[in-house]
Amino acid sequence: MKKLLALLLAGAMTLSVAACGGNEAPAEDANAEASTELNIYMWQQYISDELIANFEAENNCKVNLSYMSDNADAINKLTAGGGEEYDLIMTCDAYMESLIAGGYVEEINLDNVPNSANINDAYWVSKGYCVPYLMNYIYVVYDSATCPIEITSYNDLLDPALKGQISTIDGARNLFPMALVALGYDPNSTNADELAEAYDWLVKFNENVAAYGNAEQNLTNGTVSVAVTYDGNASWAMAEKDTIKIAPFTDDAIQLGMDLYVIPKGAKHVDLAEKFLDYICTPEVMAKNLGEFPYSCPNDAAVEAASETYKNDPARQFDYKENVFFQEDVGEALTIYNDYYQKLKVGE
Amino acid sequence: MNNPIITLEGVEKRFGNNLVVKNMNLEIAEGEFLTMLGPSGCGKTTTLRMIAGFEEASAGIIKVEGERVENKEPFERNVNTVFQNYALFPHMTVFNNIAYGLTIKKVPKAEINERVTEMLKMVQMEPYAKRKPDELSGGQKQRVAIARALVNRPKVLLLDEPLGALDLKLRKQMQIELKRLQKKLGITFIYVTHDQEEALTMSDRIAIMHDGILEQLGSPTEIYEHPKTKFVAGFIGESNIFDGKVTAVDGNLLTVETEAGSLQVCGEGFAVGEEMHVSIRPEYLEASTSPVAGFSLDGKIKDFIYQGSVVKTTIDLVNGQEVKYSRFEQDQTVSEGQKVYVYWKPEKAVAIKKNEQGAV
Amino acid sequence: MSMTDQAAMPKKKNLLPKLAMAGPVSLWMILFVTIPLFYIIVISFMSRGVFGDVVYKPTLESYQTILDPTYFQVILKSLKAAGVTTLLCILIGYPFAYIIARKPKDVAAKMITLLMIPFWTNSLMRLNAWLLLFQTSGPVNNFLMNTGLVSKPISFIYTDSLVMVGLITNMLPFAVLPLYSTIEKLERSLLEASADLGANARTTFMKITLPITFPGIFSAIILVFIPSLGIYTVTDMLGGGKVLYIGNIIKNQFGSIRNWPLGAALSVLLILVTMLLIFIYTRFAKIEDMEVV
Amino acid sequence: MALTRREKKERRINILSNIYAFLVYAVLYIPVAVMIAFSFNNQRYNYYWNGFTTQWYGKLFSNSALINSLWYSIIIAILSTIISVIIGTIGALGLKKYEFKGKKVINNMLYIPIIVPEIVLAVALLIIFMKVGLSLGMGSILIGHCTFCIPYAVVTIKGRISGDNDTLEEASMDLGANRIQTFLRVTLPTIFPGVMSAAFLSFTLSFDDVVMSNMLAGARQSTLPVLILSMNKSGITPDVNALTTIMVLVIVTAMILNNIIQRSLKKKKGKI
Repeated sequence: MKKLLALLLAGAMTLSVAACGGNEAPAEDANAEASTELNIYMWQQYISDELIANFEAENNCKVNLSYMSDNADAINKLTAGGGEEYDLIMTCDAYMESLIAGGYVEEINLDNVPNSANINDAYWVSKGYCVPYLMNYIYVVYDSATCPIEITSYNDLLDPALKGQISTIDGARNLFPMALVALGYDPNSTNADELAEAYDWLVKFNENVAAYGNAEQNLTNGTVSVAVTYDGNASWAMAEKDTIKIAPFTDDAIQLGMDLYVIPKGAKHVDLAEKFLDYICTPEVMAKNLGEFPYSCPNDAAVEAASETYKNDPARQFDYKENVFFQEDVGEALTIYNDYYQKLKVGE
Repeated sequence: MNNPIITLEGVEKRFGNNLVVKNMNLEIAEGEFLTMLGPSGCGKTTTLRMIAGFEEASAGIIKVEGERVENKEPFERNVNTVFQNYALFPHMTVFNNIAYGLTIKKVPKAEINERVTEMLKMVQMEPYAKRKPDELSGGQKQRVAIARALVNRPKVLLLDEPLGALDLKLRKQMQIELKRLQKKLGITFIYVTHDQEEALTMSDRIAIMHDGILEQLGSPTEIYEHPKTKFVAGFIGESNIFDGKVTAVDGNLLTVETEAGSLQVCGEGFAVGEEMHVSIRPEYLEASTSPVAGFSLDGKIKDFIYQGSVVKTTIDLVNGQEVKYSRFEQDQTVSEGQKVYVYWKPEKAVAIKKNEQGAV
Repeated sequence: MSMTDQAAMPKKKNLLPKLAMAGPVSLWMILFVTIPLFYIIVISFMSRGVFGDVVYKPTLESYQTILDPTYFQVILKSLKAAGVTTLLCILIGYPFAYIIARKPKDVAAKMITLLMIPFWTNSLMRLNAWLLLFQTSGPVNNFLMNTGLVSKPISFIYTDSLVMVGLITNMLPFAVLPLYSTIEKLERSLLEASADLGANARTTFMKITLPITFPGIFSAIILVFIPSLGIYTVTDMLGGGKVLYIGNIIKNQFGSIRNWPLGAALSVLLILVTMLLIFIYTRFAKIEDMEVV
Repeated sequence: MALTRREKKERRINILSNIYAFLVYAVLYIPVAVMIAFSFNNQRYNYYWNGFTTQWYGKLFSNSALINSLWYSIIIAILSTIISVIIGTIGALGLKKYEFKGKKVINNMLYIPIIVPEIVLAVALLIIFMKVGLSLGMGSILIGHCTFCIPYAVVTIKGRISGDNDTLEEASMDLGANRIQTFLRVTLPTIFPGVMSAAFLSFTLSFDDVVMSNMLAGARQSTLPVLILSMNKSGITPDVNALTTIMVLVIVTAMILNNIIQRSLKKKKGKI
């Protein structure tokens, strides 16, 4: 029955696929000669159009960018044979271990990416399987003109005075660590009881949240006075409005997320992918990119080459930069995270 | 018939459990104007559609020019149809409508032009060649529909109540035009109508259908003067019909006992004691205020109906049956309520067998 | 040739055009509507794997989850929102459709076109425009502040009310179009006859206009209620990720949360609600009568 | 001229109803106006109004992701329109003309995509595609779009097939045209207005679709609405407003042109 169904569907598919011509299948002979096409899956608003255009011109190729809306999307792509469709996929440090174990990513020959030497080894997990791109602190910023209280810890975010005053990033693995740290637990806890407590914490937090996402806009136009967001977004907001400040956290650790590129298993344009990685690791190129996307960067040479504006960006001038934690693989506990996250979003 | 152009042998049509055409046998001669006449639902249109190929015969054989066509598609048959609602293609001009059949047959352009123009001339529609059907009157549409069929020079033209949608005056005019056209072209016309007057005016022969059965086939005079079934007698023209039983046979003179009284009629092949019908046209019916020789039925004048060319007089017979007789002028000798004796010349009445059906 | 041969031949002849014409659409509907919907029912009774995959082990877990009060609340909330949207769309749309239908034909055609133009622009951008309009330093708040009507900006955005505004403005034409086409068919002579028989305007409306245009009202209900029940874009755009309806929940099961059986079960529930509605609808009118365009 | 009481009342009702209609239109057009206005906003994101600029109209064309997604949407809309209209036209004729077993079932099945929330259908298709191992991409989006376009096409076209159609087809075959010639020369032209409105409807549905596309798109290339939806979290940039403004302009121009052409055609016809 299943076979018959597949056959029928396949028949109908050929009909519609044939109609859309060669658009669907990438060139099969890609490995033989230099690739002319590079397919990248990453976050939106995260790389300079100009950078891409220059790369296309230099290598006489076409770069197809497509965007994810959640870290889970990238993992879905990678575990579902992403090499069919993509040559580079952006993911984060937390998943590297299991991705390598599962054989979902290609080993990268760093000899072909000489500029990767510019990257600070301290930020380089799973070297040989990925190339770090940008990183970002997830911290709390506030508008000093309108924020009614002083915020020095996550628990301050539960203050009833902030009702409807917070714009926060979204996602189970971004929200729960905050709660866990606030409660004094491991931010990557897999303990069901701890997660239950974290859920209760987040329910209270949720009451103060005006919106998930859009932190930059909401902060800038005055919809909210507090935001949990990335340093890059904070930078833009600060540039618009100089009353926006970083919350002076005293003890609580903040999350440092690392966004990196991997080459999915079976990628078709590895040569071009490596060229691209090398290109973005070039200090001048990355420096220019940082001018447009002012996030923290693990590429020391690029930071050195970056503009004064970038170097003096108030969004990165805070003193608890060392007090950070990283997202780690939580294995099967992810289900617990997801269930509570779901409940959090459903409950009113 | 030597060389019938259309032959129907035992043709039947069934829709579900409904037999709408029953055991139809019919031969139509080349150049003939044959009308299929009958009330709505009698199967006449279905028969026509089977000849055209729009309906498949459930049983039987249909031949065109001696060749069997039951399994041929409509476009493979050399017959053309003029539809009841004209069925002109709304998106084409009059010219293109007429040229359609020729275009399909890939006739050379010049010839198409010539033949269509000729047709337009024939149906007097030349000035309207560039119009669309919705810019034409009913009569004009009709002409285009006829021209569109005739331009293909079919052996047989099938016409399905082509004049049904026209007003009376135009209909009469078109009847004459059609008849002339048919004579001139010598094409076989099979004409379907429920209008008996139209049938009598135009046809060489009339096939009268009723409940899927061919009741009688004959010339207009035969049909009118010698109806073979009670239905035909009642359907064509007006008739006074009596049901009765033969009580005496004297040569071809029958004496028939009916509820209205004893009467006489000429007819052959009847036996004493046989049940039968007697039909007499109003114009042959006579009424007298005084007793007459031979037979007569007692009646009473009910009323007079003035109908322009004729005046109809209604008479109540003793059993309550109404009979009519018509004259060009009102009969001044009688008045309403007066007792009269009704009679006729036996040879003017028609003797009809009971249960006579499918006479052909 | 025997009679049976003849009976058999025409049938064969007719099969090909029948198959060629009704075949593709039938096949498409079976392959891409019936089979997938059946499969979704199957999936809803299966278990969820750790990484969001479907494990083919029958369970009622997903349905038990739905019965959890929080989910139940979301479903009720979605039903309520869709219901209010439908009601308002019809209350606003009926007089509007009536006004259009009473205009001369060419004016009415222009008014309908005018109604449709916004809907040929991207719906998400129109939703986003509401956000721009009502946000804290947006034009509306600026106006209110500048004229001194309010001293502090009003928080319009990320609220249920703004979601409702988005829903209504996005759904209104789906109510107006079927209403217009039934009202337009309403013979003026019927209204005149009613007035002639001594009925006042209100009685005429209640006794003649409303009952005759009932099919249009029901089409409008179907065409507004069902999409509003399943839609998640409006809440996504205007709800700030805080206002969630059943559509969002289903979408999330197949996206970030990855619980396909639960998503399937919620879909089945949505189908059941829809079917119930259609059942009620068919009590009043034949489904074929539904005015779609 | 003095007005009677009744005329006065009618006039008052007329004015009130015009005001009402105007208000409804205003509510529908406000978002469009705001959307257009903010395409001239001099700001990286549309946080608030920050002065007039036309820079976004220039920058628009260097935003390859945006332009690509627009083309992708257009191609998908055209292809799904073609497929839906072909299948829909043939299907509508077949369902109207022929009697066969299961016709009622198919007729009812056609209403499912219309009455079932789109998300359910999208989910169902996603599951079945995954099951048979079809990779998501243009093919899957096309199937999804056609699945909801075909029923609308069938319903629209079926409504335009009048009782006359059968006779016209018979007339054509009677004049020697076979089934295919008849279809192309008679059937299709007579139902053409229906086919056109079905095409129009399919294009609109497909071009603006988010739910189905979002579920079935391979992430390799997204349609414009899906791109806009994904931008929502980070913020929609004014160049998207610029793009939609251009689209509005194109649509309105096309409508006006269409109107002018129709009117001149009518005039020409009237002269003959």
